Amino acid sequence: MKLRKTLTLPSRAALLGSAFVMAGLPAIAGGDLIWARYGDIDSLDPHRATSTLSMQVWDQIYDTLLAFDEDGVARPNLAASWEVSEDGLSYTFSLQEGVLCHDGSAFGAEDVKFTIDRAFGDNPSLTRTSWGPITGVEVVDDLTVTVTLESTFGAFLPFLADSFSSIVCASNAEAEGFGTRSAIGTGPFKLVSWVQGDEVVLERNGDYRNFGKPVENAGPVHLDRLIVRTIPEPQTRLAALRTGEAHIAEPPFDDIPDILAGDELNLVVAENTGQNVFWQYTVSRAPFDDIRARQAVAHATDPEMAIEIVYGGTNQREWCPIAAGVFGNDQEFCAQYGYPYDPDRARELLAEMGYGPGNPLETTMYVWTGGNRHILAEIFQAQLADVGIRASIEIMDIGTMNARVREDNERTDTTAPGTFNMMTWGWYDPDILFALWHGGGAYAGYQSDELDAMLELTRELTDEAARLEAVQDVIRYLMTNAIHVGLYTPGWEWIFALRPEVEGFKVGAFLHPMFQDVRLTD
Amino acid sequence: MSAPAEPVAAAPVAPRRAIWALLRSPSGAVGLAIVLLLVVVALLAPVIAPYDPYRMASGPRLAPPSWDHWMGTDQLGRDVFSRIVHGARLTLMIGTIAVGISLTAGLLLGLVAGYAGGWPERILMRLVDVVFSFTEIVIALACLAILGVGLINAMIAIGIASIPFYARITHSVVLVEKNKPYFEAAVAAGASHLRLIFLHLLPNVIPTLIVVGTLGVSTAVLAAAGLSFLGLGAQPPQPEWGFMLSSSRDLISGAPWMMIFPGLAIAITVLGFNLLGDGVREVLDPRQRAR
Amino acid sequence: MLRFIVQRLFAAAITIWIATIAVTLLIHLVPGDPVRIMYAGFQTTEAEIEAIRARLGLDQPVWRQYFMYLGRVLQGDLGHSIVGNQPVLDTLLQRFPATLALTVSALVIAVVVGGSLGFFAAYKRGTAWDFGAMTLAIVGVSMPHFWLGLLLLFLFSMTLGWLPVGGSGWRNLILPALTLGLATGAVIARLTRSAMIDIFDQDFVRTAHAKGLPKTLVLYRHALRSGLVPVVSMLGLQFAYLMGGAIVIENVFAWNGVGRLAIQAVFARDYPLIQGFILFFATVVALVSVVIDVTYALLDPRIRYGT
Amino acid sequence: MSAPLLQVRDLSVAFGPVRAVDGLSYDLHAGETLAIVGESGSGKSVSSMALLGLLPPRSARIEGGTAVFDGQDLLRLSDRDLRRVRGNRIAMIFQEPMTSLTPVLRIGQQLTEALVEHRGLSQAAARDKALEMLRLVDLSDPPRRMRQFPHELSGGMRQRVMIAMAMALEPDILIADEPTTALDVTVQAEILGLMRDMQARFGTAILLITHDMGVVAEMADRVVVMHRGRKVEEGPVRAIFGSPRADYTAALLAAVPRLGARSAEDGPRPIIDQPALPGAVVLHAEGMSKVFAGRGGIFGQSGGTVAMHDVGFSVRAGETLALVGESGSGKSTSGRAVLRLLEVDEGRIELEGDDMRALSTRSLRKARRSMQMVFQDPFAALNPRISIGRLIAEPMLIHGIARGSELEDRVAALLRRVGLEPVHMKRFAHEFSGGQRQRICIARALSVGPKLIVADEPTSALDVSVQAQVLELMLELQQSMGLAYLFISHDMAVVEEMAHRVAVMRQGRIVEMGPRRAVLGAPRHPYTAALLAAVPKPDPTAQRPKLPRLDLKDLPMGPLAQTAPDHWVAQ
Repeated sequence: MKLRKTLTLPSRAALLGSAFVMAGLPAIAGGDLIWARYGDIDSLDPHRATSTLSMQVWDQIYDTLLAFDEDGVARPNLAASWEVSEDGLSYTFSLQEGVLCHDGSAFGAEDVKFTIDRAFGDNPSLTRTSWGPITGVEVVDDLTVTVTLESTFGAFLPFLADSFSSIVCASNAEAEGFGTRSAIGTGPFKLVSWVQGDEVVLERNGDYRNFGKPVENAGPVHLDRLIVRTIPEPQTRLAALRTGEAHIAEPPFDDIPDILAGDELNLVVAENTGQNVFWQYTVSRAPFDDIRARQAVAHATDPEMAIEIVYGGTNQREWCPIAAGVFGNDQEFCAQYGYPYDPDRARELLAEMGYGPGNPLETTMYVWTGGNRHILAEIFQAQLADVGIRASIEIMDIGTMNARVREDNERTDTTAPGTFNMMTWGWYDPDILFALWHGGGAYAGYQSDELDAMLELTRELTDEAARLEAVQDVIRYLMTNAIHVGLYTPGWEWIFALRPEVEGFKVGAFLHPMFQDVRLTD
Repeated sequence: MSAPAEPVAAAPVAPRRAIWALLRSPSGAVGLAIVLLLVVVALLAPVIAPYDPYRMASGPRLAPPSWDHWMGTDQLGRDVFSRIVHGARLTLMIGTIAVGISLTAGLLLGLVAGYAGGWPERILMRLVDVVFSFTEIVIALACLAILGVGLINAMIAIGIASIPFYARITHSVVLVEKNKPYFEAAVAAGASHLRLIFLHLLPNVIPTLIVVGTLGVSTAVLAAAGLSFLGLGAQPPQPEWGFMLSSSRDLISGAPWMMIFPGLAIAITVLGFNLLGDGVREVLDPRQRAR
Repeated sequence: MLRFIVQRLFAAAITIWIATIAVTLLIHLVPGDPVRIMYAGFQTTEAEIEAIRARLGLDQPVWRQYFMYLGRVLQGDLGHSIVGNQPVLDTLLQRFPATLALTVSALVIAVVVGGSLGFFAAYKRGTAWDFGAMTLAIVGVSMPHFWLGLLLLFLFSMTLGWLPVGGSGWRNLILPALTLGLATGAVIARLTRSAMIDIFDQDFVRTAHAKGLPKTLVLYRHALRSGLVPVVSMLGLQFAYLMGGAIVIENVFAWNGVGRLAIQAVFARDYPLIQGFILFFATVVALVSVVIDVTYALLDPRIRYGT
Repeated sequence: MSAPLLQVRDLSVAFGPVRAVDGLSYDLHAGETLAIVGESGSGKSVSSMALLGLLPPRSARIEGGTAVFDGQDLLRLSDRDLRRVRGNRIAMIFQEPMTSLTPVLRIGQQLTEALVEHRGLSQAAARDKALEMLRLVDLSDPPRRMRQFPHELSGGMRQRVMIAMAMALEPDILIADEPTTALDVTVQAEILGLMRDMQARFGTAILLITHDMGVVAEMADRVVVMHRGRKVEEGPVRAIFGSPRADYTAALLAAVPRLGARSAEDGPRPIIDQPALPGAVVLHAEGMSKVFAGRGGIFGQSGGTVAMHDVGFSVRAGETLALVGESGSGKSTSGRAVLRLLEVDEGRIELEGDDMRALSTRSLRKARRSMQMVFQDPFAALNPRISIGRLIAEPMLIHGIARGSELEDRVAALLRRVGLEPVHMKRFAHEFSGGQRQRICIARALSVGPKLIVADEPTSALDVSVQAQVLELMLELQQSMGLAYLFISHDMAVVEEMAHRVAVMRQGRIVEMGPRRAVLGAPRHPYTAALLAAVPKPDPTAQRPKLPRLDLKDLPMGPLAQTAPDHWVAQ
């Protein structure tokens, strides 16, 4: 479509950026770049939050053992190389030499051990399960560390490329106020200050070296400082962008057409974000304990139309339970089990269940606040009404939503109709499905031994082909049973508007913004 | 919030005379007109509204005010005018429910405390004062933190939140009335507690509460709009004015009409009740009229 | 006088004390299991939830929980927030200066604008001036201040581009302070007017006139001085309302004070933060009203030299 | 006689459509005291306010006339010029000393500012002058007074300050608007005396506005009598009192109770042929004490004021016991205590033999049938939102005396009994005049056929002419129904007219109690004597005896002792 063409896609942006560098066009090194976002980070501690907002800042402060390349494949990074034991139960990483933590201490095996031990400590990481069945970390020498697993774990290496596995330098143990006032890593930027709700100020890490990130610049960043500022109001962000109070910001969706219509701002729209927005239901009680009700909702709603209205073609329909760019995602494969917009089919299903114009199906739709999702919800609400599903909307914070969905599934003491929700997850690997559905999963939702077995398989298999098959089995199961119905991707914070003087900004796979190549021209 | 701490209305005013007096006072007349208009609009909403307030694509999306859409359309092409017209119902509901709750509870509290006197009064009113000093909005927030968001919850929250206000006013009036000889005369006549409270105190408290209640509606409407604006009140697709305002924020520059009209609606409604309240006070309180 | 101050402080203490009870009850009024609502999220196991429950002492009987809470509060520990698990008091203190700056500057605007408008109207009582001023005031009272905020934003930032659209720093303070100040100013104008009219009707003003003093002298020395007493006495309450209004206004202008924090907390059902906020708010309001009561006592000899 | 200092001609003032003053004319000569008398609403105050342009702006309008003072018409003067006259050449003092001084300014400043303004004195000079004036109005320790705030002074002291303030500039005219109405009789005497001294010292002409014939007789050289905004009569004081020409004046004077008029009689004037004579004891009270807690609240009690200390008395059927005393003497407290409208700390109260304090709330309510109360302010005493028919019926309903049509008839009868029309039943209190309201209150009290009526200053809110009628009604009722009255009043003359026996109270104690004739005729207690001496006589010929200087410190305030049959005096 027209829109796509005019977009500066990440890869091309990179080329563009580098082209300038090579041509040596006037580009002053240094300067402060202000990045305006709708919300603040929750914590500087990669074990204490799961929000994209937080992760994107961790990326700048910390580094990871592995790193995703442009296609989202995990490559060596802080870990120059590694060996896997025959049984696939122990990984031995040899680390890069001469890397320094922000406090000047040398980065090494101790830091890796510190990080992993911490993740499994008495106040464990929120994403502990995703680390895998780790049983021990062993420092072989300064630059060699061995991690042993209880069982083989296919998603182990990808995880080590994700922000959740950010390496936290051991020196943080002494540092006071880790996570709020201090954060020592090996990333391209050092923490200067964090004023909660207002801004995070980062400064150039002169000792930084890049090994695996898909950027041109292997050394320290060109910028002097990176200021990540919170500006909740889209209009305010846009105005800030236009007046130069900010260099990069997520624009209001309704203004995207204008921006594309050749005004000075540039757009970067991330792809392969791993973000998945999907229908999910309270399967523990009526009406959604009946697959027909779940299918009816899926058939009654038209994501294509909705996202076109709300996001103007900056994202696309996603058929799969795991988003584009993630291992195992295959639109053709998923589509055959999917639920295309078909209100008549929906009405049939409802009729079979005994619902009709006379007695509509009453339920409630939970939606995560922000990102114009409430408009999306209103569209779906209207479409559902057409087929005789009366859904009231409750908009809430994502944390609350997670809790409420789980609560609804666990509650047995009520006769109130079950709810359904427009759930949102961004992940780098199909392992998310294990977190979401194994033994009921994060939401104590749908549970069956058959599914559990399939999910366990996706974890244990390490051979790509075999794993792909297992993953597709899970996908088929989830979709035919209408447990996890994909809607669209990406879903949030994937559009970046740039001032013209910003060059070399790129967003890697799974929504990792990278500033290594960024320069401010005048 | 300004309200008469001292009781209004020295002498009773016959209903018919009251209406006339009200219509003669400029604020009263205008206020009454606005409030009546609001009521009419609310009652006849389906008749007045040219479109279904919920139907999408009643027109093009984000169309500026035009002959077809007097107040333009929103992101989903819904007719803003129709939504505002239907919003009047919600607004009226908010006003009555919230004030209903706080007025009844506050009245009883104030009456009992004021009449009982002694330590029950002291403790009760001290408590009320304390809660009062938290201010409505914070109490409302606390309530919503418990009840969860939603328009009905917001109404309840606001109702609860302003109980102390009404309790204090009732109490202050009761104190004044209680020390008037007529009350003592009734005691001397051997009147029972109930008789004293409901025949002698209550009628003399009512006028003040009519005034405060009218003004209270405006406060309630404002508060509810505020909560909805913050996203704690009305939920989509309810055409609640405060909520419409909040969803207009992203479009201030692109579609200002989405911000201007709901705001106007709230302002005019609140103004109406404020004026009416002032008017009623003038009518009921000769001292005020002298000014 | 000293006795007066002691009394007010005592009253403030009671207020705060009751607030502590209120916030402890708050968490128990929540339907469902607060711990689950707050902590049961991604990948939390039953064991962890029970651990949290124990850590928060939520497995104890209510009265013990209260005293545990009170004990912690007295040591200045308001617990840790759920989102990002940070010390609540630190967070509040970090955000408070912004709110204070906003409310104080708004109060100044409100008193200057509202006070003079009200005084002027009272002085011109019954004239077109009075009518005009009061019309202005009642319109001001009736405007939703968040709407006023949006209008100002639209005018000064979007259209004229004179002022920044949000963030920190004094230039960003102008609009929110103006919004809040004008809204409150309208209320103060009405209060001041009626207070001053009461004063003008007093015998002693007549006496002053009968002495043949120049109008201005009567106005400022006799009337205004006495009028200040009731006006100042209202400020305590007005400040509380300003603090309340700030909650909304901060969200309109993305002004980074405790108000925005509070709303985020309510959305995230971050109960420790909500509890902390209410307690903090009550404390600030209580203390401020003590200060204001004392000032107005200083203005009023009947209290200053009262027995 | 020299040319008049102030010449008022055809002065007319209107409030909206109402003419408050209608074509008033009079002269005021140097050094004389001209009294303008009239009942409420006669326009006496308005007329004088008009002179100095102190009428409430906008609401009042001067419709015509002139007021020539020293060659210029005050009514036509510009604000600036009028200001030069105000306070400077013509000073004014008001009725309410409590509210007439600015509460937030020190006495000193309020005294000096006019001096600085008009005389252009230096602060120091003004201060000296102020001190001198305070000495003249003999306030103790002037320097301290200068530093004090109004609320630290008593009413009498404040009025002295007002006078000092007014006289400081040695004005030609002093307008005194009801200068002593708000004060106790003894203080009033002092203030009147002070005004005379001042006049003598500075030769000031005084324009005295008052409703009190006693004050007029004592102070005035000439009198202007006003009624409904018009001057009905003018003349030298003796002429007015001696041979009033206008009927209104005559009626007014006739209505004024004169202390000593009945000094020869034992009881009140008989209204009916066979008045009921005092019978059995209805009320007996002894050792009543009450301490009012100071401002309390959560913060516990603090201090406290003694309202009653060991007060005891008894009243017989058909008898009136008068409790007299100045404000704060505890007379009202005693009255309300008797009715158990407030709980006494200790003491015994018996109504027809049974102990009132022992009664439960329920049986107390029943007992209230036999004791009723009549209040000082009849308007406030009637619930504004209940028709007077229902108000009068209420006690009977409560005590189940009558219902339905019978109730209706009784109410009608009661109304007639007190001289009102049954058709008034449907009306509300605000539709009646002060006198009528008091009649309604009395009817209400009578409705349950009480034995005892406590009347707390029943007429002090009424004009003298009305007062006379109400008093007569009360006498008539007592004599025909054998009611026992506990009559609370500050007005000695009224007491003399009503009472059989008198109890004089001071600071919560009874200092003297005995037969009215004995107590008023030959007081045994110095305080009683002082009270009586202080009462102004409505008779210009009478020479006021020199006020006995009371030494308040060693007044005998001890327990009562019988000094003559049934005559008790504090030791």
